[in-house]
Amino acid sequence: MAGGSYPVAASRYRPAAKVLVLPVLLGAWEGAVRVGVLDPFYTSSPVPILATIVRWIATGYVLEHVLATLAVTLAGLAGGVVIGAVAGFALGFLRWLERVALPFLTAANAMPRIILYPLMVLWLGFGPLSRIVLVASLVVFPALLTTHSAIRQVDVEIVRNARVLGARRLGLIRHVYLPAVALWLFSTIRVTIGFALAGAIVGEYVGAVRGMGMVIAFAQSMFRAREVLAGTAVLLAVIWLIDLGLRAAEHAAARWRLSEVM
Amino acid sequence: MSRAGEPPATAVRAVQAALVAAALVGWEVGARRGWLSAEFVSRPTAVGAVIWDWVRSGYLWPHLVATFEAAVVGLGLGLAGGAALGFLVMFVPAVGEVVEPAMSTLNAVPRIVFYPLLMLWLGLGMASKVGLVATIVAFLGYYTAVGAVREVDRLLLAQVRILGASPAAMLRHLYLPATLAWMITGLRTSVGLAFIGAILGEYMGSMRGIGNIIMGAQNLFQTPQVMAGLALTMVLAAAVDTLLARLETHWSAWRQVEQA
Amino acid sequence: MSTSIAPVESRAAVRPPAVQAVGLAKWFDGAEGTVAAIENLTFTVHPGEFLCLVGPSGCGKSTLLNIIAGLLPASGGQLQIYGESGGRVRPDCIGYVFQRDALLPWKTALQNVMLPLLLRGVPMAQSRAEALNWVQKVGLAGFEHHYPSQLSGGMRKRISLAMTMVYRPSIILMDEPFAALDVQTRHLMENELLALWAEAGSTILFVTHDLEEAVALADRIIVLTAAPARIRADYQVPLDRPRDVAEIRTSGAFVDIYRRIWRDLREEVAASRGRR
Amino acid sequence: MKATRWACGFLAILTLAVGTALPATGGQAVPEVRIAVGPPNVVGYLPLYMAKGLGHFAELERRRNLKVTLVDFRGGSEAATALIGGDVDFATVTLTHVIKAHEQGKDLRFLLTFFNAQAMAMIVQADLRDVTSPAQLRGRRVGITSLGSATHMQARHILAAHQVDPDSVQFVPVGGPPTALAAWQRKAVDAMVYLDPLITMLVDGGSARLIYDVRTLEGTVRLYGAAHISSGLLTRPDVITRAPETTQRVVDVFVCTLRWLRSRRTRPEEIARNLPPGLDWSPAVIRANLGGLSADGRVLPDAVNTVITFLKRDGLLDPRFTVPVDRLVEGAFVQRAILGGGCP
Repeated sequence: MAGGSYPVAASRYRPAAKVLVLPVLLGAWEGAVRVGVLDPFYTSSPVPILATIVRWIATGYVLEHVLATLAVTLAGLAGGVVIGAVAGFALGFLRWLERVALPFLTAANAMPRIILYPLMVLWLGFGPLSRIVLVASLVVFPALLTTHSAIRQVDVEIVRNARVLGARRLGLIRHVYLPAVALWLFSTIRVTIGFALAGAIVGEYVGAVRGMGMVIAFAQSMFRAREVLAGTAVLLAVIWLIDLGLRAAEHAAARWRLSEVM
Repeated sequence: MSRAGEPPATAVRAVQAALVAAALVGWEVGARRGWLSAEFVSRPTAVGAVIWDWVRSGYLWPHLVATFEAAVVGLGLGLAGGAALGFLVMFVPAVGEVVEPAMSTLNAVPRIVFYPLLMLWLGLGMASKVGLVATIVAFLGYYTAVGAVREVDRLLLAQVRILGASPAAMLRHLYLPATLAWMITGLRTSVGLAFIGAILGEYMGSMRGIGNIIMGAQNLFQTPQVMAGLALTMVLAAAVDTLLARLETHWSAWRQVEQA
Repeated sequence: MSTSIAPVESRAAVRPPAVQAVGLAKWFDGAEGTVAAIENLTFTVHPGEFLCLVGPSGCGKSTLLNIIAGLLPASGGQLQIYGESGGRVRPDCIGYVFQRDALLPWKTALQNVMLPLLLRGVPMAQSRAEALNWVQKVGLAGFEHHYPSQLSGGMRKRISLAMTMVYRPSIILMDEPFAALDVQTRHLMENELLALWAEAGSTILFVTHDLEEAVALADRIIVLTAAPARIRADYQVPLDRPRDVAEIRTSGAFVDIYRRIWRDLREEVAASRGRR
Repeated sequence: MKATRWACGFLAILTLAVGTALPATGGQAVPEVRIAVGPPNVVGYLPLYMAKGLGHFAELERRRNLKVTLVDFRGGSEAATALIGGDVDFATVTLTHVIKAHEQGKDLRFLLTFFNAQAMAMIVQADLRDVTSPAQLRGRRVGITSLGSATHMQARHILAAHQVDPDSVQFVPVGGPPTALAAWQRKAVDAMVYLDPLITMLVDGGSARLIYDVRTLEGTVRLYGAAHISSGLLTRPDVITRAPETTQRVVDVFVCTLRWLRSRRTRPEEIARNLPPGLDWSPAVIRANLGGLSADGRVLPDAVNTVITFLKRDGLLDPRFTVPVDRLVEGAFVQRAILGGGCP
């Protein structure tokens, strides 16, 4: 009790309010369109959007495209995160590599990779592979920078103690750095999944036979706002599920950290 | 795992300069020899000629300013707006319970899909590009503010309450400086994002801007112009990043950076 | 057990007691069920008094201080500050010096000391002048513009002290403030505290596990039992003022008082260690 | 250290520029006419860029105090969306966009057409010796810009006209010109229906053979039995009612340009020379598309019906949807321009 804990106002949990918000928002949206405040040509409205989604599910049309986009997103995400983590480790350990490479990485991260997509198509063709590489190219930098800063922030004392206890490099990596980085990787994945999905969608915008990007691009060319938003809503639902899974996995993997915060 | 001393700055710069030179020469030779397909990557000499011509003729300035403006203003507004929402979520539990769970899902939504809507509401000029950039970087501002409030030292909180700080004073003297300190590190990673947002916004619909130049050049297979546009974006982003690096050392002088 | 009529009562006649606790209690419901920290604590602190609270570590001394400061709600019993009921933060009259120094890391030493004045709407120029005065008073002239990370532990503690004294709270709570300092710096700070206390005439509640420090500083010492904290004993310390904390330790009266109080404290320390 | 000082100097100048640029975009002294172009720099909008190259827009500003600003968009639907939303006053996209907008309840008017042809052509990989006409493309991979696009529909019409069931072919969306070139070089497609300058580039480059040309009037009529309409100038009805004389002046510029182009149809080099700076279409590209150009922008009613019937047949338009031609096309301004000699 020496330090003493200084309580902060505990947040009162009110399930009722939370459940109400979404229906209220959707109702307001529908009302605004009916009243004429919002132009359905652009925003459509919940009822036709829902009708479209139901129709898509009934005909199985959406499943094929969601799976295509998801496959590209997750494959690209995995590739990007692995490469990013390995490079991040290298950068974290080798002072020289870090000092030389860091400015180039930040500059490269500022380049819109979609402009180089034709080059990817030239080398990898129009299949999903070129879009996977596009997604990976978007994810690799955040993953690298996060892993790198995670290594730099591993508590100096922990490293010293481990070394005193005789941990050599491999031991250090396994017992000290990997657990610390694992936690950071989860948060990286949750942050970069947005970029990964955007990369897959934009890749499909440009030229794809399957994928939600193609569905949305086609809908936009037909001025069908309801289908554009229905496609986006489907993506939102998929993202929400993935995020839920990631959060659970993160919670499980970081038991030691959470208890300390509690 | 010997931690060699800090590599001397001059040596690092020399290696960097050598790498850049080697890359340019390699690119030039590769394109000439045909190893790299020149229709898609052009050649440094051609790209340099285009940039020089743009600078000399003054054609470049309005486009450069438009992209810089959209990126920097969008970055500022986005981070500030995101941080404000973060504070709101942390200080008003009712808002927090509703907004917090939605944030990570919203962050994964591809903004490009809503860009036509942004253009409708904010017009074709800089405003819609600023809006696009803001929506991309806002989440960094949000998570930084939430993290700053959640991770602030409970002891400092107690001290400031004892000294009689009102919530507003607490925000000004405790939470804002803490968020700013955290924000600086995140800021540098979001500079790249801001410029990509500006370029994509101009690529979708614009009157000027480097993205506008790239879109027009692509349809004419003018690859040197496309690569010139990309190179300028990277130079601009690197320049802003260098400025932020100097700001970071200045602003966080109080933070003692322990060497691992 | 008090051996003589301390001069303290005469000063108290005019104002209500600075701090009054009647049957104060505090328990925490942790994972393994409720843990009692404080049980049925009753005591009074008179304005201008230097009271030390001594007890084995982990007996709830800091919890008591947090309750008096209004940071922590009591679970039972009565608490009054100058006759008004406690339980809320009292920036108008209570200052608190923590064990870990709680300086805002992004503000310089001077800016930290100015903060309480700015929060009270004191104009900038006047705040700066007053804060500068206090920085010099705690012996840190020339370090005004240093950041906390650029100061030594002792210096940071001085700034914490200046930061608390600058707005002249009538009650100052101190939670083992000098525990982390080396002996020389500690004696220096203790003497400075006594000087500031004598000049300001404020009431000090000083928590420590070091009986020697308590006897050297206090007018009166309350010995707390092992957790849950109750009053074990209430001693007057009739050593005359002004004192030098290093010299006083050599006087016979000091050793006599110390031995008597130590008998009580020793049993409580043993009791708390046994149960740990 | 010198580099960082340079970087700060550079940024100081830029922030200065930001300060000065901001007010400039705000105050619009001269009344401005905004034309949405999507996608920019495509041969389908040759008359628009020709008008700019010949200085008609500059003249309009000088003589009529009317500043013309072009706003570029990634694609036709984005440009049309901007017109519908009111951010621009005119758009140079296609009649198909007008029809699709009407289907979604938005009223647009097609004022004049640039082409009576489709400004597209079908090519095949040079090394596919056995393919000399669209008829031999059964089961092959055919590149188009994107699913549901004009090139996609064109490909279906060409294949159908050559007794090839469009569904027996694998359509590969290749996107914009850069990705299309990449797809072609990588042989990701056997044939492709695309636009200039890529068609001329590949054919003249020897990597492609032309097997059906819809850029010429003859090729178009053979396919559709009548003229067809692709790109042109369109606007909103409220622009016509609110600013009829501005609309007339803009139409005048285009009719004058079309007539100028008509008079130079045998001299593509002269046309190429008058293109605005930076627009480097070769005389060959221009020559290939001159044939399909409209003489004076007049919209032929039966061409409108052709477009509608084919859209319905390709499943891009609800068969039950009907709209009177005069709600789609507003020909009066072209008529007045032709009578009035056209050039400002």
